[in-house]
Amino acid sequence: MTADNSDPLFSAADDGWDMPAAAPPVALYLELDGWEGPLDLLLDLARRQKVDLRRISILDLVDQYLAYIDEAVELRLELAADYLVMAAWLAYLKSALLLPREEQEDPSPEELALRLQLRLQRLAAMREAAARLMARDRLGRDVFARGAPEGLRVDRHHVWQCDLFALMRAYGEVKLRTQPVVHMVRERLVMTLDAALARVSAMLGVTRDWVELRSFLPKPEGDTWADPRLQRSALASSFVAALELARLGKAELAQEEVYGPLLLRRGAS
Amino acid sequence: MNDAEADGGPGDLERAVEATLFAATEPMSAAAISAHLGGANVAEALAALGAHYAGRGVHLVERGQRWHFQTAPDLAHLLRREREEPRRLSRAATECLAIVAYHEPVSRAEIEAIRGVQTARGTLDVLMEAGWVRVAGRREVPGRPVIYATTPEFLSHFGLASRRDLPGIDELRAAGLLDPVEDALEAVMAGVGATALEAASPTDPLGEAPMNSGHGVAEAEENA
Amino acid sequence: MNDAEADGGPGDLERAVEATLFAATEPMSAAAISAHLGGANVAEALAALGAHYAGRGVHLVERGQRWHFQTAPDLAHLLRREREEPRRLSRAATECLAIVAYHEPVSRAEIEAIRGVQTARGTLDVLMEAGWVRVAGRREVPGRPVIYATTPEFLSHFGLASRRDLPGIDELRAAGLLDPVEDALEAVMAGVGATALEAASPTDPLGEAPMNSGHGVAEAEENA
Repeated sequence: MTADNSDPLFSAADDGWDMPAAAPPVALYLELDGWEGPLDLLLDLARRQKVDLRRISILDLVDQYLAYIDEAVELRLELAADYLVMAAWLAYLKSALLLPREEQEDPSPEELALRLQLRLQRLAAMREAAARLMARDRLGRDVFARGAPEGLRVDRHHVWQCDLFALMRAYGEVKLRTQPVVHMVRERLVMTLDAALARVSAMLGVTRDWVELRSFLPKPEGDTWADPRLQRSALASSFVAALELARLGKAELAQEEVYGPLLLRRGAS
Repeated sequence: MNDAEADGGPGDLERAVEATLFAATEPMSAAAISAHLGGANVAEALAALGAHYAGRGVHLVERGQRWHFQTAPDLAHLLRREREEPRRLSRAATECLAIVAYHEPVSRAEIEAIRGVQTARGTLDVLMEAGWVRVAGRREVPGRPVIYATTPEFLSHFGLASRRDLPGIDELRAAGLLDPVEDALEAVMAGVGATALEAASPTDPLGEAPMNSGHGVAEAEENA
Repeated sequence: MNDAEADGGPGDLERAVEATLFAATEPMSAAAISAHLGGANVAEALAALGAHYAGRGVHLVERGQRWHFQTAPDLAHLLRREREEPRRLSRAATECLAIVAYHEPVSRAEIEAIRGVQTARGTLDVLMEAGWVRVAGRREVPGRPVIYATTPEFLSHFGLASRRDLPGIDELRAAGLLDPVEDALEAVMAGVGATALEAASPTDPLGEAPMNSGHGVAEAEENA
């Protein structure tokens, strides 16, 4: 741990950063396909500093990344957009870190740098975990299951269940389903038009006052007239009869309002 | 390794032979095992393994000079178990069974005619698997169709001494099993409604119909 | 049976469990073994078998509560097949698998947030095809993203009794490295107050933990 500096995160790299000397840049910089995106490249650069990711200098890391991108551009390598976006963002971060603290905006550059550092730690942790996982004794590579297991078989065998009542009910259902069905049209009680004509004209003969059409209908007291269907039939037939009588001039029809009672009286002639 | 052997535990070579045979996809000759393990002499290891596994659930066996592990013969039944699963007879199968019981012997075509629905072959198979229906020969008519009848197991399962114990049509009707849905509806209507209905149907022709089919069944029963 | 047990030989139930697991084509849970053996309590037999096989060339292991026999790890050099590793995973796939295993259940977006790069659809497909990763429903947040988790086969393949055995998972959790960046950031900021500079100082709680992960990283690098 370096206690010499109040600012271990962003201090200049005085804690073992030997990357430029240790790794000849050309070999590193010629290849771009080796990294899976800017974060991957940043992690690799950070590791070259050979320090705990907790104490890495983000400022140095930014410098390295920008230098890398510059060199790649000089070599006219095609750079993916996300590398350039990261370069722009890091350049902004660097300038913000170098500005006097009073002028910092929200979120502070320190927070942005910390966020980057935390992301690098998490990626590094997962990369390490993956390596340790892959190095385990793996089934089919290091340890083996039985080569020729006999296999287990379970033969399922149904025990069918049914009782006498179910049997009887089933037979009853068959019988019901298949017995011949007789359709019968029942005789309906109706008042024919002729009957209505006779009845209405007979009743008109007596008076010349306006009478509501309904009062021409047979009264429901009679036993056969209790059927509402017969009453509807009588009303319809009586209405048609009234129209017919009006057409012939034997009756006059009046209705004072829409859906109001239909009034009828003997014709003047 | 020597310590382990002194303790009665397996030696390295024995363990290696054990693992090799366990992982092998087919039986291996001693020579093949030896080749796999860099030329070691495996005869002793095989003998030790054979002795070790003799009392266990898996045995090391030699067949035609090739070695492999195999389930102990007295446990072979574990490899193939039978399990009984209770299952309700489907509606179609129950109908089919009832028709066979009342009309036997019947052909498949006759069953379909009575049911008024096509009967899947599987339905009769299920009844035969259950042990309740058997093939009772062929009918001597064109096409010689197979005819079916019930079995003694059918009678014992349903608690019947003989087919004569099957409830007759009158008993079915008394149990309400022959009440058509339409009749029930009509009865409700009539209860609510008025004279018109009564006038319309002084004698309900539908009321007669079950009588006829009732006779039919009675005849079938007598014929049988 | 009693004689055999008195001799230290296996009892009937132990032999039956042994035979069943030898014959099974897939790892079996204790419940499945019990069901196959007519409902016997197999816990003791499994423990006895585990102890018996501990020193042998074949081991009895439990992976994700399912049991199977496999060859002893120290014999790997003898048994390793000559051919290539059956599934050679890309780096992207291994990282993805680690993220799913250590963070499960996890959405694709969360995987991408950690890796800092888009994850090709094929990467997860490869892991699912291998039988190591499965879809584990959807997260009930806007967009209802699909979430992924590992399978029992994953545990079997990598020799893990459960997810708790994932290498280093306790240290990673203690170091907060399995928490999202936002949470860690909040913890750091809240822990120290005004300036983020102090937050990163070695005296804060997060500052201590990473020592471990730092070592871990160094080790991984050496392993690679």
